[in-house]
Amino acid sequence: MTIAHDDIRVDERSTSVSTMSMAAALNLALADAIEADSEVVVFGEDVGALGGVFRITDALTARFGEDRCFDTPLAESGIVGMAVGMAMNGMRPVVELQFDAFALPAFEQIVSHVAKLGNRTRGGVRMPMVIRIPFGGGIGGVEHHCDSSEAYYAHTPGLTVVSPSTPQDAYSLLRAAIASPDPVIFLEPKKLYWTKGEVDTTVSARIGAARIARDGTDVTLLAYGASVPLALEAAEVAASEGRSVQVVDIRSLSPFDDATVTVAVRATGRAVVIAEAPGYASVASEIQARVFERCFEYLEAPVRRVTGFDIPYAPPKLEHWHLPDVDRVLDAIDSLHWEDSDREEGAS
Amino acid sequence: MTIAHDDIRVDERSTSVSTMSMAAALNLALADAIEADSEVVVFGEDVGALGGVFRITDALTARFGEDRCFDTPLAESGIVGMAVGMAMNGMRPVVELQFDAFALPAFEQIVSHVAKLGNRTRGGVRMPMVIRIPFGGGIGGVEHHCDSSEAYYAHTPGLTVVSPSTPQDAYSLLRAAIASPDPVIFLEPKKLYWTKGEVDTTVSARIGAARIARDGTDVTLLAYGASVPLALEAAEVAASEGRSVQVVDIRSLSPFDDATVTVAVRATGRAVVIAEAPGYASVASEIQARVFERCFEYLEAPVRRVTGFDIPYAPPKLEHWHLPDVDRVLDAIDSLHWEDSDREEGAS
Amino acid sequence: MDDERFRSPEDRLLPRREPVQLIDASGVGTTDEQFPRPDAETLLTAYRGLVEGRRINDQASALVRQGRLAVYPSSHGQEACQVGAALALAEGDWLFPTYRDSVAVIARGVPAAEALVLLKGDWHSGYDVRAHHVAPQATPLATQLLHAVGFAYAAKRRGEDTVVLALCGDGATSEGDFHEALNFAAVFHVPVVFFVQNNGFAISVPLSRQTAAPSLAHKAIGYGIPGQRVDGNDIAAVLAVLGEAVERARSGGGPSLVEAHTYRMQAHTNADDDTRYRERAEVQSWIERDPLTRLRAHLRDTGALTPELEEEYAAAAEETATAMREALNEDADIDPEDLFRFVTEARSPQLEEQWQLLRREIEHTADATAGGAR
Amino acid sequence: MDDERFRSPEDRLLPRREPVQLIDASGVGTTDEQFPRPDAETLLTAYRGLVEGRRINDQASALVRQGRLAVYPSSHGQEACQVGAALALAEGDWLFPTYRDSVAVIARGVPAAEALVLLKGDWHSGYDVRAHHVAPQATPLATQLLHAVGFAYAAKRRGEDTVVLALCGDGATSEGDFHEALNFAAVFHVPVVFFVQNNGFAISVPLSRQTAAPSLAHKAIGYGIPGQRVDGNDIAAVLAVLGEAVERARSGGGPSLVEAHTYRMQAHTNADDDTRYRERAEVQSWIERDPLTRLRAHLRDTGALTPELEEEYAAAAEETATAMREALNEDADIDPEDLFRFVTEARSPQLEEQWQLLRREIEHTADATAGGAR
Ligand SMILES: Cc1ncc(C[n+]2csc(CCOP(=O)(O)OP(=O)(O)O)c2C)c(N)n1
Ligand SMILES: Cc1ncc(C[n+]2csc(CCOP(=O)(O)OP(=O)(O)O)c2C)c(N)n1
Ligand SMILES: [Mg+2]
Ligand SMILES: [Mg+2]
Repeated sequence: MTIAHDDIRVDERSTSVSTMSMAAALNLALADAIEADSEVVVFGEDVGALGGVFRITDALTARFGEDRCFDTPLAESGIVGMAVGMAMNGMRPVVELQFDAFALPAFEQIVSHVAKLGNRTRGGVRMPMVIRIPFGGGIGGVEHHCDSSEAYYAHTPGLTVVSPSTPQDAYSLLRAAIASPDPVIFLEPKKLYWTKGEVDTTVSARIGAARIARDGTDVTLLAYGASVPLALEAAEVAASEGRSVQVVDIRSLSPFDDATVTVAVRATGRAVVIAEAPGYASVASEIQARVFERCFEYLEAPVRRVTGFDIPYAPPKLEHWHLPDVDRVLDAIDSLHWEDSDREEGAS
Repeated sequence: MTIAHDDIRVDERSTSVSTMSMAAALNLALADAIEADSEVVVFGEDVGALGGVFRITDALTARFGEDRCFDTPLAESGIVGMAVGMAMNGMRPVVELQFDAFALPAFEQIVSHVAKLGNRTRGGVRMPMVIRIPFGGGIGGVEHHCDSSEAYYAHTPGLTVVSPSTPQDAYSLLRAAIASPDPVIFLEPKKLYWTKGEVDTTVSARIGAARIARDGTDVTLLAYGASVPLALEAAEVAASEGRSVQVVDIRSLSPFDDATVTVAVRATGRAVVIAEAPGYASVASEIQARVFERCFEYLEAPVRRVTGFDIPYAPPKLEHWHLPDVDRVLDAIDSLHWEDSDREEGAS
Repeated sequence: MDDERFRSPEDRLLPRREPVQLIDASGVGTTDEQFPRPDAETLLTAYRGLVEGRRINDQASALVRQGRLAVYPSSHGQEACQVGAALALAEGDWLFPTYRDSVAVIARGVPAAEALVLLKGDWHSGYDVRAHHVAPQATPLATQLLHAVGFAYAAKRRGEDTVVLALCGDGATSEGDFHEALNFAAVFHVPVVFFVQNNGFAISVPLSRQTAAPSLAHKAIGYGIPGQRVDGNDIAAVLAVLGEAVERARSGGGPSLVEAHTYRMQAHTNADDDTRYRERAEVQSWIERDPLTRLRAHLRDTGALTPELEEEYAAAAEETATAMREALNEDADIDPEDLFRFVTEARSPQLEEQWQLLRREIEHTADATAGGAR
Repeated sequence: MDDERFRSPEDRLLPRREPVQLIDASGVGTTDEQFPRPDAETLLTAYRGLVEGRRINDQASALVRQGRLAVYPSSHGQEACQVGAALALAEGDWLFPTYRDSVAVIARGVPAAEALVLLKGDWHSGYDVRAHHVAPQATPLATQLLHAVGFAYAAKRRGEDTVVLALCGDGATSEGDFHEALNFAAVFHVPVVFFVQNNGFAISVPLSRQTAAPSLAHKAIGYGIPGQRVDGNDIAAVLAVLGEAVERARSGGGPSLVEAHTYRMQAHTNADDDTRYRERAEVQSWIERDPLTRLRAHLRDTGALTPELEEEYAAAAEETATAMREALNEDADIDPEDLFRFVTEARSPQLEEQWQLLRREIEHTADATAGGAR
């Protein structure tokens, strides 16, 4: 694999490991990036004095000044378009779009310029920028506050799309994203903002690499963002029922880590893809399709997916019906031709 | 299947059949729809006096007046947002967005409102509107003029997405789209605008139905838009090499005609999906994934896809390398485990 | 430099130097040759609305604390704009509100319990938009302004005399859709009144970060439509200015832009912490300009508002609040199949398949609950 | 009604009633206290640029007919704006042009052959943006205005005195991005000059369908920045007005908006048929206002332009045209691997896989061509 951003400054402080929420890890990553590179600036709606509606930019303005973290007028195309110009002129903008439905006004700028300017200029101009978007549901938010729009970005050539599922990855992937010469859509699973975990600031992440989140031999669950803890929970329940379930945290939605995923699924012969977004023409369907194609001879059963339904995101009182849950994942696992493998039945 | 719009006025004129280009068929469909329903209005950029940059709205203003076909200020979000309000107030707007990259400024309106208003109001307000978008390449257009953005729309719950590949379907599907109570993204393969064929204006189309474009028994090609004639051409060449190739014109990208496609692929046991758009997280990956899942026990080989590369659309001088072509489709067919079927090899 | 060189008939489009005010902060009426003060009866109706609006705001905020509403963006302090917007319209007219405008929606006749369905979390909108002539409350900022334009276009095309009043905040004026809406409205000369409640903040971002223009009303000039500033805490002025704008629209005079100067007295929503970005003293200073106390003083001074009437209004407001509480304390029975019912008019095979999956799960869960574990 | 009530210091933001003009259509110089006419030397340089610009436009149109360019949006008739934009900038300044602005790009120093790579179809942009301080020509309308703002922000932050001049057309002013760009520029007080070439049409749509405002320059008021109208066919006025705006920006005075009144003499592009939407008489009427003849008359009248100089300029323009022809008549050898080289800095495994697929196909085709059929 040729994508590597291992060049992140390694922090030598002895206190490099501590326990914190994903929100705090993201905040720390921003602060450390601002300190490390004078061209890194953070901006967007309410990221200044307020510290962002999720407090991811908490205290950055107070600590580093308006010059490093500031509020903009309320216009997402403006925010992203301005970032494009700044990146053209040597800066490394990190912008926050408040909720992922509110990234949509910036869609033209993202698709027509952020994703394409590097290619358009034959690399003459690169777009080292990060667009941070809190995504996903499960927080009881009203309409437009819980969408999962990763498919729009992952489908767009030129964009790198990543999503962390742990505080450690939140820190390390965000540092890697900011250090990347290419534009990164950084999707933050808002449901996990307050989940705590250890963060070692000296650990660097490589964009483009999936992570084996749990070992297992019978079936592989492929998930990202908020679906990773769900997959781990399902794996735990399945284990109690005697099944050994492997969990892969995709992390990098684009580029995709075919190597890791293919090896994993070939070993177990069964796979379920899990994601909150509507399944149709989605990242989940992509993963399903490529696993099918690359592991065809190794599959004991069709690859399944457990995704959000193909409906507008559910209102708070109904979202538990809409989102993938442990039972739905277990049902999908159960459907994977366990006793009488269909391949034996159907072949010859 | 429950989707049916068979209620289109059937034209009793004896001259209902004639030969015309797809562009003319679309123009005729618009004119007939304007005549049939006083609430149908056509608007967009340059659709009036000019008749559209592709002449699809040719002479509509002259014939029906400014009240039925008119130019707007140059703002795509404005065009779609205005159409939303008109639809709320009982009209049936048919808007043209000039090229599909120029539909992107309207993306928020399309995703947050066009697709969702019916659901938001529990059906109290419906969105009977059509958004016409010339899409796809192969015309030597410069950047931003040849994209295939269907994945963005097909992934969005609430949107109906269709694309014709013949003048007949152009006419019938556009009439059905305008008659639909739901919002339809109508993707016109610009490469086929000038391709001629017979059009019978009394033929009505049902949205949601695929079409068997060619019978065959060895392998099924699944295609839509400009990829359909390509698939037919490849089938012809393959036939000369002794392979019987079936071609399915998907037509309705969302909702998808699982019934027709599943029956077709189960019968041949082999399938290749063809589309111009970048393949990653695309409609092609969706089709590939669902065919895999639904036809798993019937497949003699992995389902393949032949799509555009995951790159920004190529400049004119290089687009022939980028677009799916007959050879690439034939290579994909060749790769489908013909001699020593893997199922026989790999099983037991 | 000769100032006259910069003047032309078109310059009449300029808004006034100061917001229109007809009753000052202490309740004293002022005179204005262009905008006569509404009569006592109208002002009493307005006052009644303000009392109810304030009660609704405070009741809703309480319901959030009690966990009965998911979130509430209060218009406490902006009630003159809310009630003014509703009262300025005739029955056949339409209102296009935002998430902040529940009081306007209710003042327009939508039952509070229905207006609050969105914020309660039962569904994305809870009232019959056609029955009340009120569009669903919009969340994506400024997007609804374009819907208002299209709606008005359709009405005008049919020869109806419907006027559409579209609401948005100061922050929303920065969005591209604001620009496109005002421009389309002007070019197509449709009967829309754009009413901006400039409450000083977009969540935490102050107006100074939103615009460098002398006022938001000045934006009208760029579209060739009239713009006006009004004291948004003076409902007399709001009614007069909106009234004129609505009349102009109704009589074929086209769209206009009205900017109300008001203040968001509470945090953006209950989820917000406004101590992070504004001084208490600033908030305090606006108490003096409260829309209720001002009108109350005026109506008591002029003798129109009797203690009996005050009691009556308070009782009516209390009734509304009680009805709200009762309605919101009930848990609505929401059918999960609704998730699939309204996505499109006809249900696709895919959605039917997905519903069947969910239905089986629900049945299974019910069985499991009845019979034991998974 | 008291007009003074509508006046305030902020009203100084109003543009003039008439576009600034320093040389009239017949070549006669007029005086203006605010904008002195550039000196003869500057005007000679400008004239030289106009002659070259016209030649480039006409040569490019011919190359389209000969199939050497895929498409050409000509700025024939708008050369005063094109050349004026380039001349108004200092070397360190930046230009953000559109598809229409090839002449401005070339006038800024980009070799014609490189400027035309986009329209030839070899790649999406053909020049070194950093070397020439010219952003890639933008196709999606108004989007580049925001890039200009961000670019200027970065320059200002570093304490550089760079000014950014961003071009767009009349049609583009209707886009949301136009609004957001001007507003961001004003709020962040960045050194950007927005230069709108109002050529009367957006493809087929006339200005009257684009705005109901008295002028496009009036839009500046809504952002609190200066707006000015200028006769876009009078390069003396263009240079004076842009010069002032650039100077203001450079000295920390913030952004401004300049609207040039000009006319698109040819169809939108060669692919367009303008007989469908405008009268020949209208087009004819603008010939009298041609930017070249006017300046030529003026410079000959004042004696600055000698027959020798005229010949020299014509020869220089001819040289440029010849170079263009030669460069464009050559077929560039384009490496298909370029499709994968620049998508991201490091090539993803997926793109590498896809390139290998294409590479094998190309080799196979080469073999087949060498050895026989498939
Ligand atoms: C397009 C979009 N971007 C961001 C948001 C998130 N958001 C909700 S309210 C708000 C502030 C709006 O301020 P303003 O327009 O002044 O209205 P107010 O809330 O003050 O009434 C923001 C940023 C949104 N709803 N829509
Ligand atoms: C966002 C977007 N929408 C539509 C188009 C298609 N288009 C290209 S040029 C043009 C007209 C532009 O008019 P104007 O801004 O006046 O510039 P001019 O061509 O007259 O120089 C249109 C509609 C586009 N390039 N970008
Ligand atoms: Mg506000
Ligand atoms: Mg123009």
